[in-house]
Formats: sequence, C-alpha cells, structure tokens
Amino acid sequence: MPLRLTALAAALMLAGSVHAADRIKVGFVSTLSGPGAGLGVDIRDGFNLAIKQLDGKLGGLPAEVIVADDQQSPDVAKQAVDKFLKKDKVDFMTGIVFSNIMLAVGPTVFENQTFYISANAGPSQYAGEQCNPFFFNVAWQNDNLHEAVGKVVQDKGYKNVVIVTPNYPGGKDAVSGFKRYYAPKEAPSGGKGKVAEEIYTKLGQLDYAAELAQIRSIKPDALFFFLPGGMGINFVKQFVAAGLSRDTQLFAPGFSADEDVIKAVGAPMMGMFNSSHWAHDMDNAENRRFVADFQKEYGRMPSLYASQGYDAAFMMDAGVRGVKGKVEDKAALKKALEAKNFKSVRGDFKFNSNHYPVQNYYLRVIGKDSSGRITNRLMGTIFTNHADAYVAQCKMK
Amino acid sequence: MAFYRPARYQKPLVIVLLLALLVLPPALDAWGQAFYIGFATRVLIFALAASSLNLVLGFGGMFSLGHAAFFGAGAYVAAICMDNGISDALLALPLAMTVAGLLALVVGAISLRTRGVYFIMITLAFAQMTYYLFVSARVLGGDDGLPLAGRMTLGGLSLSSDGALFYSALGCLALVMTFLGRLAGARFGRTIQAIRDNEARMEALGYPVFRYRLVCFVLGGALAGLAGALLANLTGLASPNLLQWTQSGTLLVMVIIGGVGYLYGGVIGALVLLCLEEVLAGFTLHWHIGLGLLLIAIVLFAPRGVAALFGKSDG
Amino acid sequence: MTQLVLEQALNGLQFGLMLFLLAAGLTLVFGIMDCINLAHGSLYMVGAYFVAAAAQAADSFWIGLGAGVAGAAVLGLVLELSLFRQLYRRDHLSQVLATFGLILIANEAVRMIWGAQPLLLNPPEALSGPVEIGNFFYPAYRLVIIAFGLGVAGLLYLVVARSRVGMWVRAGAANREMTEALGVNVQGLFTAVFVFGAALCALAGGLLGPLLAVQIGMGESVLILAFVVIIIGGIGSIRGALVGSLIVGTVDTLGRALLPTLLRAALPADAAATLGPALASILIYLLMAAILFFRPQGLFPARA
Amino acid sequence: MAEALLEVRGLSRRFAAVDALKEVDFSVDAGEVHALIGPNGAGKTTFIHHVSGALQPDSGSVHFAGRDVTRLSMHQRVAAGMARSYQITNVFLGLSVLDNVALAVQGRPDAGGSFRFWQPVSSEQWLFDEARTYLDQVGLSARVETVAGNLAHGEQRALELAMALATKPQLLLLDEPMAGTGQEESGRMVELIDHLARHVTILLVEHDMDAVFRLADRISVLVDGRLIATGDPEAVRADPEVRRAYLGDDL
Repeated sequence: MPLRLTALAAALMLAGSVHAADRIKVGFVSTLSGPGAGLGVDIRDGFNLAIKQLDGKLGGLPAEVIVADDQQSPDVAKQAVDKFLKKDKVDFMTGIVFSNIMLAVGPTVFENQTFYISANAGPSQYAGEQCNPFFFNVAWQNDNLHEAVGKVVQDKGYKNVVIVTPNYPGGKDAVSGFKRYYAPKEAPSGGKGKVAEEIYTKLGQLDYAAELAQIRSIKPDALFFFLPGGMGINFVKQFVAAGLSRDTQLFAPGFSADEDVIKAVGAPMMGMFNSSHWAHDMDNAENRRFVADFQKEYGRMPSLYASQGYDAAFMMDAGVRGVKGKVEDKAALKKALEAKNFKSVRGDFKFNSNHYPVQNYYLRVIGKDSSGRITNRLMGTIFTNHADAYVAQCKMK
Repeated sequence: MAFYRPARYQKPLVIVLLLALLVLPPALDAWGQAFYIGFATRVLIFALAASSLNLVLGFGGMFSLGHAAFFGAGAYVAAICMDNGISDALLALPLAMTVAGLLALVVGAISLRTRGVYFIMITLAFAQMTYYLFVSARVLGGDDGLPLAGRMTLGGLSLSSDGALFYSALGCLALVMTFLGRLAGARFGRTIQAIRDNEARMEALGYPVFRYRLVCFVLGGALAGLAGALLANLTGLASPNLLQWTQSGTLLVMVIIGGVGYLYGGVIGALVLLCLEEVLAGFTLHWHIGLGLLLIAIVLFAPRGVAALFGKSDG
Repeated sequence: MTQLVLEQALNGLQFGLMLFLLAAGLTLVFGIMDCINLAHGSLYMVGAYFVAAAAQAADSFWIGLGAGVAGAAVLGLVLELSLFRQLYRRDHLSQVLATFGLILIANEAVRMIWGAQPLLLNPPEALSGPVEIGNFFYPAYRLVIIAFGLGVAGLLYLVVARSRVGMWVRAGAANREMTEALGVNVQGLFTAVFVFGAALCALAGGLLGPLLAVQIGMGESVLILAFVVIIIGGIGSIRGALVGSLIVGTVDTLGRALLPTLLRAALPADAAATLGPALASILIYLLMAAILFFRPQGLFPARA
Repeated sequence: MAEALLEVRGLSRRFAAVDALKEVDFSVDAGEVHALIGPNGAGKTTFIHHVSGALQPDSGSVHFAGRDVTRLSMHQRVAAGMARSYQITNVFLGLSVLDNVALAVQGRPDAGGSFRFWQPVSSEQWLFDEARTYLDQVGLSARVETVAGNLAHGEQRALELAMALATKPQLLLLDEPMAGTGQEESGRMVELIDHLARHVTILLVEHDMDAVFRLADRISVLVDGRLIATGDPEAVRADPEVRRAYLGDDL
C-alpha cells in the first residue's frame, strides 16, 4: 500500500512540474530585520525595481516573488528555504546576504536542483572545491573587494595595519583576501608591511569600546575593517569619537563605505578609501537608468547591494528568455545563465568556470560632490578582469 | 494538587491518534503535501521537548526557564557525533541524552539550592551562559552553529527520507510518553508530585528532597537533549538559536497552553502552538501580537492560576 | 598597558552604570512586589524607540531623551494600572507567562510602527568627538553616560537612604505585609516604583542608543544581564544592584579585553585562541555561580 | 536510668540581635513523654526546629540515639528515627487520606527507596496495607478514601500523627497537637497520644496545660530562650521561678 501511494505521489509531482512554466516563481530569502537588515532591504529593493522595469515578468513569463526574512539566522533561513523548495516549488532562489547562511542552506537548494543566483554572498567554498552547477554569483567572490583594498594599502606604502572583522566565514575570507595582496610573504608583490593584529568581533556586535582601546594601544598607521551593515556604521562612528582617526587611516571594502553607511555616519566618513566593482557614478546607460529610477522609486541613493539585486533579476530574465520559458530543462537553463545575456550596471563582465564573475575592481573615495552631498567618487581602477583565487580548485565543467 | 491520573478516555484516544499518525506520511505524500511531513515531524519533536519540560515543571514543580540549554546541547551532540562518524542513532541519541543530562546535573546542582524567583532567574542565566559558551567556541561553529553532513541511520537504516525521520520521531515520542505515563504512577512520580505540593512535609517524612528534584531535573534535561538531537537531524543544523532563552519561553508557553502537570500537556501545547504559527503566519506577519494577547488573556481570566483552566485546583 | 587597563576600566564603568539603570528598577519590582517581570527589557527597547523617534522629530537629542523618558513613564503607568496590578498576587508561572506575552507584543508592535530595520540615533554634535584625559583621548559621549549613571546612582541613594518614601521602599522590600500593616499606601508605592523603573529603562535605552542601535530584540539580551546583576546583588537591594552592576560591567569588559592576551601568555596560541573568547563570554556567569554557591541570597540580601 | 534517647547540649541560636535560644541543655529519656512548655514567644517552636533539623544552631549539639546529629539534615534525622508533626496542620490536602500515609510509609529507609520509575505504586499493596494499620491506630480507618482537604480539623491532626507514626519513629516530636481543636476533639487527641506513648518516646510541645499534666512524665519550661526548670509535673508546678514566669497564666 505505501508503495503504491509513493508511486502515485511521484506521478503527481511530475504532473506538477509540467505546468510550472506558465509563470516563474522566485524564492527571495534575505536578512530583512536586525543589524544586517539594511543590506537585505537594498538587495530586495534593487531586485523589485528590476522586476518592475521588466513589467512584472521574467523572460516574458509572469514573475512571482515570494519574500522571506532569514533574521540573519541559519536555521530560520533553512526553514524558509525548505518551504520555498518543497511547498512553493520555486524556479529560482536569491537574496541571501551572509555567507554563513548561504553555506547552511546551499546543500538543500542544490540537492533540489534549483538555481541559486547569489546577489551578495560569495563564499570561497562555492568558488573552489564545492562549486556547483546550480550556484551562480552575480556579485563577486568574498575575497575580491578585500584583495583590492589590500593592493591599495600595499601600493600606498602603509606598514603597520590592524584588521577588524566579524568571526564568521565572510570575515575570514576578508582577512585572507586582504592579506593576499598586503603582507610581507604571501603577497605576490612582496611588501614590507606587517599585520599588527587581527581582531575578530562577534557577528552583530555594536559596541566596539574594548576593540578601540586595543587599537589605540597598537597605534597602527592604517586600519582595514570589514563589518557589514549596522556593525560598520557603529564602528566608524565610535572610531572617530574615540579620536583614533587622527593617527590611523581607514580602509574598507565597498560594503562598509556605501550609501547606507554614509547616510548614517555622515561627515566622519570623509576621506575614507574603499574598493568596489560598481559605483553610482559609473557612466553607462544601464547604470544611469538604474540610479535615477532607484532614487525616484525609493527616495534614496542605491548601494552596491541594490545594484547586485538589480543585476540578479536581469540575469534570471536572460536565463528564462534563453530557454524560451522551459525552465525545467536544467541543462539548457544552466547554459543560458552562463551565457550572461544581459547588460550589467557595472559595465561588462563574464562568468568564470566556477560561475563567479571575472570583472574590474575600482578605487573610490568618500568626499563631497558638486552639490555638497557626501558620497563616493570613482578614483581609478585597481584590478582589471580580476578572477578569484579559488577557481582552479573547481572541477565543474 | 492531586496525583496525576489519566482520564478514562485517554488510552483509546491515544491509540486512535497513534494509528492516524502511522498513516500520515503516505497520506500527505498522496495529497502532494510532502512538505508537511517535515512539519509534522517538527511538531512531534517539539511535543517531546515540551513534555520533558512538563516533567520538570508540571510534575516536579521546578520553574525552569533554562530548558532550551539542554534542548540545544542535544542538537550539538548530534552534530558532533555525525562529524566524528557516529551516525547510528542507537549510539548518538543516548549520547545526546547523556551529555544533556550531565549539563542538567551541573545546572541543577547549583540552581536547586535556591527557590522561587531566584530559581527562575538562575536557570535563565545558566541557559544564557550555555548559549554564549557555544557561540563563542569556534570548534562549535560560533554563530553559525554546526551543520550536519547528513542524517543518522537507525541500525543500518537510513533516516534521510522525511518519512523515516517522522517514524523515528514518532517512535521516540511514543516511548517517552509511555515512560512518563508509567513514571507518573510509580514511586518516583508520586514522590516528585508530592514534593511539588509540599516540599517541607516531604523532607519531614524523611525524603531527601534535593536528590529527587535533581534526578527529575536531570531526566527532563536528558529527554530535552533527545528532542534536540532529533531536531538537528530534521533541520540539518545545530543552531545556537535553539539555546536561546526565548526558546525556553516558547517551550514554556507550549506546556502552559497544553496543561501543566497533565501527561499530554506538552504534546497538545506543541501541536496547538506550531499549528497556530503555521496558519497565522500565513495571514499576517504580526501574528505574535495575537499570541501575546492570548497569553495575557489566559493569565487574567484564569484567576486561580493557569492550571485551573484545565480543571485542576491548587491545593 | 596601564593606559589600556585604565581605558578598559572606564569602559567597564560605563557599561556597569547603564546596567545599573536597568537593574535598579527591576530589583525593586522583584523585591517589593515579588513579581517577575520579563518585559523589563521590552521597556528598555520601547523607551529607546521613544527617545529615537522624539529626537528625530525634535531634531535634538536632549529634547528627545526627555520626551522619550516621559513617554516610557506614561507607558509604565498604563501597564501598571492595567496589567501588573493584577499580576502581583498571582503565582510566578502567571507572571512569566503574561510578561512573556508582553515581550511578543512589544517586539511586534515596534516592528509594525518603526519597521524591522534598526533606527540610528546620533549623539549631540558637541559630544561626538573625543576629549583628552591626561595623555589619552576618550569619547566625550561615553563620559557623559558615566556622569548620568553616577548622577542617578547618587540620586537613588539620597532617595532610598534618606527620604520617607525611600524608607517605605526599603521596608517594603524587607517585609511587604508588615509595611502594609503599618498603613503605607502600598498600592501607590508599587505604582510609583514601577513607573520610576520604566523611566530608568528608557533613560538607559536612550543614552545607549547612539552607541548601539535602537532595534527589535535589544532588550532580551540585556535583560539577562540585569538578572545576573540582581542575583549577584541580592533581590530588592539598590546597593546590591549598584555593586552587582559595577562587578558585572568591569569583569565583563576587562575579561573580554584582557583575558585573551593573558591566556596567550600562558597557553599555546591555538588553545588560547579557542579558550579566550569562550571563557571571556561566560566569565560573569561563572562569577554568578560562585557567588551563589557561597551566598545563595546574593551579596546584599534585602530580606533577613 | 536508661541512656537519654535525645540529648541537647548547650544549644544557642541568635536571630538578628535577639537570643532565641541560649545554652539550652535538655534530654528526653527513652520511653517517656517529655513535655516542653513556656509562654508564647519563649522559643519552643524554634527549639523543635533545631531538634528536627529544619534549623542549624550557632553553637551546641544535638545527640540522638547515641549519635551526634547536629549537622544532619531533616530527612537524615527522620531516617534515623525522629518524626515530627506540625503546629499548623501540614498534610497533602489534595491527596486521599490513604495516599498521605502511604507516602510516609514509602519514604521510610526500609521501604526500598523511591527511585522506581516503572512499577506502579498501585501494585504495591503492602504500602497501603501498612498505611491502613496506622490509620487504624489514630481512628481514621473509616475515612481512608476521603481527600485530606475535606477532613475536619481534628481528623487532619490525627492524620498528621498517622503520617508521623508511619515513619516508624523512636522519637515523636509533637508541636502543639491540640492547637485549634475543640473540647471534644482534644479529649480524643489526649487519649490517642496516651495510647501511642506505650510504643514510642514523645517530646510534646503544648499550651493546653490539662493535656500536659495528664500526659507528661517530665516537664521542661522554656522562658525567653532559656530552660528554667526540668522535672516531674509536681516539682515543676511547685517551682517558684516557673510560677513567676507564668503568673497570670493558667497555672
């Protein structure tokens, strides 16, 4: 009896997948509450803006976006993803901000053969040995922006650097990325500087009094920090309030120096260098439209997170178009996604064999623009067509 | 309060329910609602966890707000076992119970020296300490928790299908409820219930009250550990969230909704609360307001204490 | 090194004094009314939201702080009259259940009104920089927090130790029935203490707002710390709350800052890196367990 | 003379600044009924608490059946053969009379302990059989199935006695067994205690002087935490210090 029922169930499931292609379901799970919420909200708003510009369709089929909040907690995310996959039977998934959450839900998503288009989290595991045909990253590999900062700090000749980052996979990727280009031995360019201290904080920590006292006693000439969301906002505020900005130059990846942080911190951010693969003042048609429409829609400047969410939607659109709506043909859909038939707001880029982007990274500095507003300004290019360090370990074809 | 006595209709009702649960997974499969097998497993596991708290709170009269520590510890032991190649549930589950029980032994040995508000706060504080200990230990995965590479096996049988895990959880719950049912009428059960009602009198009758309380507390902790280990198998993750004190609060709400000191109180409470969550969360994101108001209403309109709602009176 | 220790000690003092603002109200509610209030942390959260919202509306931190504290006091009054008054006579189970319900309601209500994202609160412009003490810089705003904490502690000392109301409060904590029998308006006293506790919560929330973030759930973790303070200090004792707060604040801050360094000197780097953060984060709980072991009633028990 | 069953030496205890008990030397011989009397607030209940182990003395010692029990907890003293009844009725009001006494039987060291998790108590008939014999002794055999909360006050006092007896004590500490009972009930209680005294040594704390003089073999008088007299009833009645302490009282 159970055997017959299972067969029946299998038949029903088959029947379910045949008529799935009359619309495209996207499961969007992201951090929408707590200190990391700003990031998730920006990705969501960027994604939704793109869907709106596409008249509510993906590849010509009506799009249904189901949103869930992971509360920055792996097990909440797992529950939400389970529901997306088993109950809603979504065609795509996206939205996750933090690598630890990505790593927690990844196996379930891949096992279910559902394409995940990452609009942020780019853990090294999925770029290297654990790379997966169902995982695409439309943003960057975690290390990339940190590598770019490392290069800048190295080139500018700083010698005594402190690193501050949360104690989670993304934080450790940041340290290894930074040190790949700034460190005496491992650095390809062979620098003379040293890392005086690596400080690991709790993820979500907001009071940095103890860390700042430690930094004061070290007296570094440069400080590299990677603290996403509200963490970075508080860190910069308290760093300046403690008077440390007089002796120590701040460096950060673009995440910690984008519009969300600038808006919250204000003037103390001026003069901070950061790296990014995108800037709101990049001059191309897609970007101009994105920045203008985003401001019109939400009344604030877009951040790089928003640009990544925006790109993720266009990537899905291109994929669905490429297979003419037959998303159940996974092999064909994979090929269509790899082809990257859309124009990114950051200019051109292509996918590497591990489904991570090969792209340019730029230097930005925070200052006042012509209208007196504090914002990022594009300074120059740090890397051209830069790939990640893990692609060689990826055996995917 | 009197000693717990099962109602006459209870036994047939439980048997009917058990039979219904046995055919639930294939039935859900047939309806194309396989997702709900996982949900049902979740209910069974929380029923087990809430029942373990009911043993401590309802039967033992110990108002612990730190039960989540044992629940979470069980989940971590399951994850560590998987990491170290101990994938047989027959070995891993008893191990989870042992570790959770030992943790309860330490917490209980200190907390049970105090009474009343102190006991509530201290169990709470120890649970929080366990939480921080697990979160700050890098070998335990820190904030991310420990993922399980796969599910356990049961004497060579894989539990990787949702159905198999469902039946395992059902088996565990049935065993535990049978045990608790026997315990309630055995010497130990009568002893802890009498201690709950009048501790000083039991001491004066020659009972080493502290020892019985501690054993009850440890038993509850071990059973919570069992539930935690099962939950880690279901979600594939031993998460520090399981250790948080709000989790203790949720278990407490389950026990109270279901009936304190009533054998199936934890089971009913888990079922009601999780179904409420599943249904209401679909309608509104703000269903917690409704739940909060419900809790306050229960307190305000049951003037003789919450237990009175369920036809019991405080002696 | 001495400078580092000094700075960390100041940080510990600041943290401890803020804990005191929370623990002072809580210990009185527990001590006098024998009522366990899990929602005390929610008052802290809601108070912080009040301050943040008022500060944004008035475009002034100080006006916002005043208005927020007043708002929280009114909320405390409403809660006391409508709910807590009914709870005092109930068993602890009912109290825990009802106040747990309050937490759920408060978190959800805040989410509905202010959204899920944290609110950011900036300190007054004049205090956003550092001041020079001796030969090192310390954030001016943290000094202001310390001043507020000391001020409230002093005020509480004067009120509790010297005034008639304070005498009632102490008597109430030591023996409630007796105080009632002596004709003190215990009902009114309860209300006043509860409202005062709510105001202190909002003051702490508002002051810490610019240092932390005003967000949902901020009250829950701090609530447990306040519990630890009260357990260490002894339920119902203001003096115990102050001493307990300072102990917890200093031990926690210094432990976090210095323990990893100390361990690194004593142990192999690997073991130190694993053990350091873990030990630092549970230090205050170990302390609590130790104090309980020797003094189950805390350091300054209010009841004989 | 037989060796004292209970011997208290130099027992002192201060509460705040008050001497609740001061240098009390006291003994109960095996087989006797020893009454402890004294005005309200003299420290009688405090004294009983120290003998039973509910409180620990500042100094002094308690010896029971030849062994020092000063540091033993209450349940250990019960196990050693000391049982007490309470001044305010203290039984399990929600349980049946039979269950109350069965609990007492079950708690005895020779009953095999209560770490039994599986076998239902209802199958251990002997517990209930034995409980019934104690209920017979106190005259409650007609009320075994009644819930204790529904008993009359005097019956509840009798139930207390049955529970104390069920622990098979060598020494019974009775803290005001007549408290709150009516004329008729207290008469029955005196008979009951008189009957029990044939099997067990009794330390009786009581206000009812008629009862005390009917039952006691020896009487000790406690005033302001100090033992001022010990002796047979006639000697105590004649003691001038006792007369002074009780002036205006029943004596």
